[in-house]
Amino acid sequence: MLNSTYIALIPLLPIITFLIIGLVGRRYFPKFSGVLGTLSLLVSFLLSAFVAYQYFFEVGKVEGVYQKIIALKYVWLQFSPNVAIDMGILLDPISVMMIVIVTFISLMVHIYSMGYMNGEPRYATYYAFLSLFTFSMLGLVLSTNIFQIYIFWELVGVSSFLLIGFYYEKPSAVAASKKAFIVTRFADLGFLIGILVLSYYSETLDFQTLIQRLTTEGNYLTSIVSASFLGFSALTWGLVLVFAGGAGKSAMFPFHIWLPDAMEGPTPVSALIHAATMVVAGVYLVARLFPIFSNSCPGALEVVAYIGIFSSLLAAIIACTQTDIKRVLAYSTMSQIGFMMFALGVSGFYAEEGVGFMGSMFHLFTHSIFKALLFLGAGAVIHYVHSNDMKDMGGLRKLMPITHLTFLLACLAIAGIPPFAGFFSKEEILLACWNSNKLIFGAAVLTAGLTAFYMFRLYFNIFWNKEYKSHSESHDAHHGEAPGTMLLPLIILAILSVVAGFVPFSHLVTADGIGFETEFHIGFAIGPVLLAVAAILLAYFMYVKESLVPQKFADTVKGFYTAAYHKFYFDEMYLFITKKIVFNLIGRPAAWIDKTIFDGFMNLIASVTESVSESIKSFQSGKVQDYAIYFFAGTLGFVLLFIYLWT
Amino acid sequence: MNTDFFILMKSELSLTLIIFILLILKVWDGIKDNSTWLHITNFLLLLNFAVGFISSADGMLFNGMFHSNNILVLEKSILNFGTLIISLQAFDWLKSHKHVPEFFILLLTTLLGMFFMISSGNFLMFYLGLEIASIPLAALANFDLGKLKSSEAAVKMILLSAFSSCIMLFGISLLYGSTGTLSFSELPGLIGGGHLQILALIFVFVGFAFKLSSVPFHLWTADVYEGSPVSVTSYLSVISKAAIVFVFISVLGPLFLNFQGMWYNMLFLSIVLTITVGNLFAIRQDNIKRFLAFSSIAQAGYILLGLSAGNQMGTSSTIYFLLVYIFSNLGAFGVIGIVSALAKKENISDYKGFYKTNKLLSWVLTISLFSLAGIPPTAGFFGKMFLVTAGASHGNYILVIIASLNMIVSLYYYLRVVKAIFVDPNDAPIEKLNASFSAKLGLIICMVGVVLVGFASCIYDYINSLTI
Amino acid sequence: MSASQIIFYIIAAVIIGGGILAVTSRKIFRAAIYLLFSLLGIASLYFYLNYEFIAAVQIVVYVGGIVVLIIFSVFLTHASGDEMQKPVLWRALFSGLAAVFATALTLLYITEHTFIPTANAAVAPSVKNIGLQMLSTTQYGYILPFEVVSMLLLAALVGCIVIAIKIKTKE
Amino acid sequence: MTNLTILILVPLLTAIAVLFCRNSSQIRWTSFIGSLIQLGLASAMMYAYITERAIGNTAQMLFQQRYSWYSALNIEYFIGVDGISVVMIMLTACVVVAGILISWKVETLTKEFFFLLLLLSVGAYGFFISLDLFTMFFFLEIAVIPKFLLIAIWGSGKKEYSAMKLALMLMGGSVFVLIGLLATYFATNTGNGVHTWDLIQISHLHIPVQTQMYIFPFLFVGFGVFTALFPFHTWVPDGHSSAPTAASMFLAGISMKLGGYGALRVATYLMPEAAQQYSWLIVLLATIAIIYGSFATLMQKDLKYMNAYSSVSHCGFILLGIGMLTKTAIIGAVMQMVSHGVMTALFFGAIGMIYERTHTRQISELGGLLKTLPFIGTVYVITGLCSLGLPGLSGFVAEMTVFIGSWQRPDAFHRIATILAAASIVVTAVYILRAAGKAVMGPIVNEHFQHLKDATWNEKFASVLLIVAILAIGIAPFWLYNLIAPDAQIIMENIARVF
Amino acid sequence: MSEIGLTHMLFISTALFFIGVYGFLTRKNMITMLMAIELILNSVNINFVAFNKYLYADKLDGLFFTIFIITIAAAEAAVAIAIIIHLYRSLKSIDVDDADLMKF
Repeated sequence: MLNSTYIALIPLLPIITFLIIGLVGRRYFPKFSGVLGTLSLLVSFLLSAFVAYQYFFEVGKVEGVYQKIIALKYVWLQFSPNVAIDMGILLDPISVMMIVIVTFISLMVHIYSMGYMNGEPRYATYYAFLSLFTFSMLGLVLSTNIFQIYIFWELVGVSSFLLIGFYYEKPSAVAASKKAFIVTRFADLGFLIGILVLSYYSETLDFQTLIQRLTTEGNYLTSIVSASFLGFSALTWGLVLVFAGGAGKSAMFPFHIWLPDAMEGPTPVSALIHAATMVVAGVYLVARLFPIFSNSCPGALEVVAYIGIFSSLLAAIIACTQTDIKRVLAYSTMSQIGFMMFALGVSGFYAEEGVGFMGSMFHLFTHSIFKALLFLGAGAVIHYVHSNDMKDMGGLRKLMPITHLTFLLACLAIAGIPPFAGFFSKEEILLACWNSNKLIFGAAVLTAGLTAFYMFRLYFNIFWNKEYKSHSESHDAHHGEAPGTMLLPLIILAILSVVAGFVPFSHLVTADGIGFETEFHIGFAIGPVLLAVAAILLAYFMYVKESLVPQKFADTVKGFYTAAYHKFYFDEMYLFITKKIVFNLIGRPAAWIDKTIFDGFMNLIASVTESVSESIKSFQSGKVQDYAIYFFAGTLGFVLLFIYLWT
Repeated sequence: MNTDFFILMKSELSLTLIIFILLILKVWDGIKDNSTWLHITNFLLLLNFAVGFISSADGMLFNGMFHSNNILVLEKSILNFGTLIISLQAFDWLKSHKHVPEFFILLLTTLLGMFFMISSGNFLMFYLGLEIASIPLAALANFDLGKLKSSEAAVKMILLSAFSSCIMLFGISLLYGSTGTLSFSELPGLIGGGHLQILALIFVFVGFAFKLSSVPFHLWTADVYEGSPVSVTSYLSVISKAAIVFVFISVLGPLFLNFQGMWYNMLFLSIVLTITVGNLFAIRQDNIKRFLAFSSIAQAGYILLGLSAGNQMGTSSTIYFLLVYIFSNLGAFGVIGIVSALAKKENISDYKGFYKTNKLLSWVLTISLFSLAGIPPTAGFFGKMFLVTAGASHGNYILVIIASLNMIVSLYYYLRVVKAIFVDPNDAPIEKLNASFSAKLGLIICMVGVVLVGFASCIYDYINSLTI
Repeated sequence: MSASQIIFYIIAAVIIGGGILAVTSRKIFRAAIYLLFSLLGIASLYFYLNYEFIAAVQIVVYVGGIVVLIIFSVFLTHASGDEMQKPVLWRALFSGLAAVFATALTLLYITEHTFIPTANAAVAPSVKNIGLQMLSTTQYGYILPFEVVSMLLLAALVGCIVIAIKIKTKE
Repeated sequence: MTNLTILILVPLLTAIAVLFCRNSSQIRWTSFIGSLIQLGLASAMMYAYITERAIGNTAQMLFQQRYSWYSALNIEYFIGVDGISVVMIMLTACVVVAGILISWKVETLTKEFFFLLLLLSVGAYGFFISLDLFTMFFFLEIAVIPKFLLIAIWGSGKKEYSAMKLALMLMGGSVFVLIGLLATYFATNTGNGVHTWDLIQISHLHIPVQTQMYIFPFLFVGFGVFTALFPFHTWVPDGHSSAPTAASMFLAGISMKLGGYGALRVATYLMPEAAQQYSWLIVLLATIAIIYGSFATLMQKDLKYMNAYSSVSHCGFILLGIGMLTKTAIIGAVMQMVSHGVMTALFFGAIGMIYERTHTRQISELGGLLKTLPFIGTVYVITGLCSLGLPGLSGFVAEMTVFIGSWQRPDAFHRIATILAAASIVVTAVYILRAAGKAVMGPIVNEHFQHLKDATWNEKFASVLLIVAILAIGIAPFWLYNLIAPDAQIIMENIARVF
Repeated sequence: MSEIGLTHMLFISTALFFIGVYGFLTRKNMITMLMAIELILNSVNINFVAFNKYLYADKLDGLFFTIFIITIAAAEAAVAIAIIIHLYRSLKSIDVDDADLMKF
């Protein structure tokens, strides 16, 4: 049986590390922090791997079905006998998969950062934040309770905020971190309300109970389905709102605007958070609630699917036009997460119908590996070139051979070239789309082609194209390779990018917990692969040498190109909404009203009192006879008043 | 004549004795030094205050013209006590004055008048007491002989008080005409409530309202307070006012209460006007005596609020409040008196930066003002609370609301003074003042009272046990 | 109309006429004289009511004391021949109207009211009765107010002296 | 520690002791030690309370003491605590210690400053333990004037105006409370027409609904003014921003909670039917305050103003929780009181520390403080995060409890109110991050900032104390929750009687 | 004299009373104001005497009241005149409207 103690250690080790580094490490052993963080994460990773092994191959499966195992559960806040926020650990295929991914990628990033962040004054703080993030992410994926996931959701968000804003002296980094936090916060509002809606009708916050109550016929399901608001059932609302939270974290349209900016953070952070782990939280969330989506509310699932495919395509198009390599990768991430999303959206629940779900999870798995690799590779490049812009690069293949090779492997993986990891997962997704929605399938194939194109555009621009000209004398013109701590993760990840596709995923992670056999249709696979190859070739012709072709191409579709280059003006739209509408039309008037009307009212009372006081001062004229007259008039007034009027 | 006579009239007799002692000493002309005079007087007043603790009894003398009981003795003791404090505080001012014994003869005569007024059994005694309590006061108001303001105050006071007592007298005469008696014990039964009697009643009430400075009969107050010497002002605002209220409680209450509804309405109107107008005027004063005059007008409104309850709680609360009021107002006037006598400054703006030079005096003034504003933990809070509670016991919440809302305004102007003392910058604040021991003693007594009387519920309980 | 009525109306006319002139005459000395007439009229009214003692007091105190005092003070403060300033118009208007109105109102109430005379036998307001009662401590005795008012007179005396001394020392 | 009177006496005696101190060092240390004793006593009291509860003492109020005071008016000195009071007392004790530590450098009129601070805490303790309405009012009013003096004398900016406004508006509030209390008193009848001020007794008496309907608005508005009930909140921005640091901390941390506590303990508990009837209005006003406060905060340029306006918004949650009239929401309201108390005290503390060093509070003039003042910057960020409701810190727990409680009211009106209130957390995030991003992070904008000294030991002590409190609530809210829940249950039962 | 009723007397007193009031309110000279006061007091005296005579002749209450009023009036007048003269010495005017140093 699983031992809860060491399962609990998986998330606890990072938080303990965070506390140690944060409270004492920063001051007393800053240099050692990296090692400490890495070691603790190594242990965490080994434990995860061990748990995964135990779960998948020893204890997880009962009668052919992977069970949801609650390894730990503490009541955190008991609102009523039914409703409670628990803190616990839930093991099921997806959470186990996730802890492995999170700890592994995090470990890689920790190792990598020892080289990348070397010499950084806030080196220890960096590791503290990384640990905090890892803890939050692990807490998120292990949640037993929808509120627990929300709590860690927010913690992940704040870790992301801290890491994006790590270079806090750069205004752009601060702005990006703010943007990331606020946009996701806005989405989280939906999540929160969604939780409230779901929990109100199901009278629970516990995942298992929630899913059980909202998927089986009964009072709970009836009440939530029958309650309607603006024409949609409360269930739809609840799920869509929860999905909104997921969309925020996963940078789905329309909440995607924060992700490209988030690249202001240190590159390893981008690899960890904004490529491999945190951004897939949305996918994870939908997967977590997948039974409800799938069984009780297909409408909400459709929303997921369309949002996913739209975001995916949108991101792919924008990615083709960007020149900042990290931004390209960011859009690529968004696009790939879109894949995962719509894969879920088109998926069924049981057995083979659930191939979309499986494909999504599979893609999540493979994507995290090769996208981390891409980011780390990009990091190595940036580390050397000291620029993010691909225009400053070119011809680096000779200077950084290992980086070059790993990057190439990752590009092939993401482009879906067999036999690299991406090919297999993408294949399952396309299959699922083909089976359920041809429209999405078409868009997905197109996106896949675009993916191959822009990835290789990136690749050629970095490593081929013009010769690299160093801007700085200190650069060793012949040896640009990063230190060993950075290369090691690259190599490990590259190897995994090659082999990860062969994991028999459909036997391990499925929607209903029952494994199934996927068939491999060579005929079905050939189309997308050929498209990808064609896209790569196109990219090769356009970018392998410095040429005017791309410029000409861009000019022919100028309007569209410009729009895409400017990310379809989403930032501007948001800026318009926040600055002009929220700030100018709500905030400013609110502040004005407060100062003028409410405060003014209080001041008015005071000044009215004052002026009344001023206006009646003439009664006190200082003349005795006036006093006597008032006296006498008062007397008469009293007489008349009390004899005739007020008796 | 028997021992009863001495017991029942003990306060009056001791006071008369003191007056004569002072008169004889003056005529003997052996005491040249003002300080000696003051010490002698203070000692005599202390003895006089002690007389209040001699056993007392319920009873009537002179065929009902004079009556006395425990509550009346208590009231007189309160007045004696206040007078003692005023006398202590007057030290710095009187030290250089030419007419110290005369001052006390006049002052004590008015006190005697108040005593007779409080103990009066019929309108004649009441009227006599009232006049004795006001005519010498006008002379006292003129006691800053070199100051024009002082004379003006005296003129305003004597003319208006004569006018008001005339109107009151006319009312009394009509009451006499319609009932045939002047005795307070017989009158209530004979009052039926015809128009003539209402007219008479209003005339009498107006006389009261004048003395109590209730709006619109208050106009003399500010001018007289401002012009009179500080000691006289404090005497006017505290002792004179308290005496009038005591008269009302002990003597006239039953008479007016016969008019039930109308009487309440009259009070209602007076309370609303008095508190509001008093506050409105107080807001914009700069002379601190004038400021306190208006504040005391507003306080009079609260006193009326207590009286309006028309029950035991109202009576007890009013007496209690007056006790507290004596402490707090005399605390304030004590400081003002010291400043006026030593620094010759009487404006609020002069008090700017006062805290820098005179820490203790500032605190005394501040605490007194807080007590007047009804801020805990000072006794003023309890006093005012009980008054408002009593007012509410009648069930008329409109009145309570108006009275309570006015507390905000009153807080404003008290805080204005506090602000001047503590906050406002001033290049030339009042210099460090060296008050006499006796003035300080007076302030200490006031402070002890202000701080402790609120917590000592036994005082209220004692008052409550005496009232009916 | 009987003789006593005629006498009464004459007295009334003197009182009220004297009063009106006393408060309206622009010459202060004349005003004092009109006041004197009015006060004498009141004294005669007391005589008319057979209250000789009070009438005598009225003449002694008012005519012999107060009016003389007033006239002296007029001399002290005023050139007797000067005309006084006209009253302020709005005050005069208001006071006049208010006084007339109030008089009417009061008279209305007086006539409205039914006075019930006592059925007991009358006591003669003779000097002897008055004297006895004034110094008696028993029923209807007025010794207490008599003594008390002496304190007032004493105080008034002291007060006047204090204020007067000032005048002396100043000059 | 079951003699609650000590809670009043300790600060009082400390205050008196301060008067006899000779130099400012003595004054500081006396106050500090006094406040530590307070904290110790409060903790001991909480421990004793929990122990008593654990051994099954189910009395509504523990450690009761009852002495007749003004017997003629049925006024008693009647004190006792339940879970809600206990947590409020703990809050007060923490804030007092922190406030005194933060004021370590007050050099002008040191004696008076600490005296007034301590006097303020006397009022707060007394208010929280009083079970007699009169005594309660007495302590409520005690707390008003020290605030005026603290702001007017030691404040900054347009301090005189602010101090006066604060004093008058709070006085207005207490006047309303006074009227309400009087009416309550006279509405009670314990037999033979005898009235009572005894809160517990009144809760068992049935005041006629019609009467309640008149009384409740007075009580609620009165207490509401203290806790920034819209539209009576306008003293908050000016008052807080002009006050010296410790006074801001006390004001926001303790004084505003008096109102919330009163609105719950007196208005709602004693007038259940009226609370029921007026619930919609309270919810409406609270929601407006939350939304409107947060938007107004968005526009502020001064750190203190920002925090003051955000207090309006955050205190809205207290009133929202009370107005929702569900057990969870009420618990949430109390938790919000504690949470906001600690958090905002720390916030003002941090701002004070920043101001003391940079001499500006304008967000636009600040920048990069994290570089030179890492400790203070971090504190600011932590409180900011608490303010915007980060899990693991107290704000989150409290707000979520309010939301969950509010969501239990199923009709559209309450739903919309809850959603709007919840929407404010986004706006909160915006303004907090804007301020933090500009002032604490970003490049150093002023050369002079390079040479600033980071927090001294006293400031660190204060900050750590409050941060520990924030974390203790944020990470382990159940202890707080369990303390409050039974008493919220009692309040709810009184309300449920009506349904 | 029996034909002359109480009302006649009261008419005189009331008229005199308000004449006095009028005088007090309009006369600008302090001494004449004092004279008006005397008129008012006398009207009250008439009242007392008349009531005593016509209604309550069994006692002498009204009469005694009158005596005391006269006494007090004398004292009052004396003090008032002393004060007025004192004021005159420094103000050099006896116009009551000139004594308005303190106002508002």
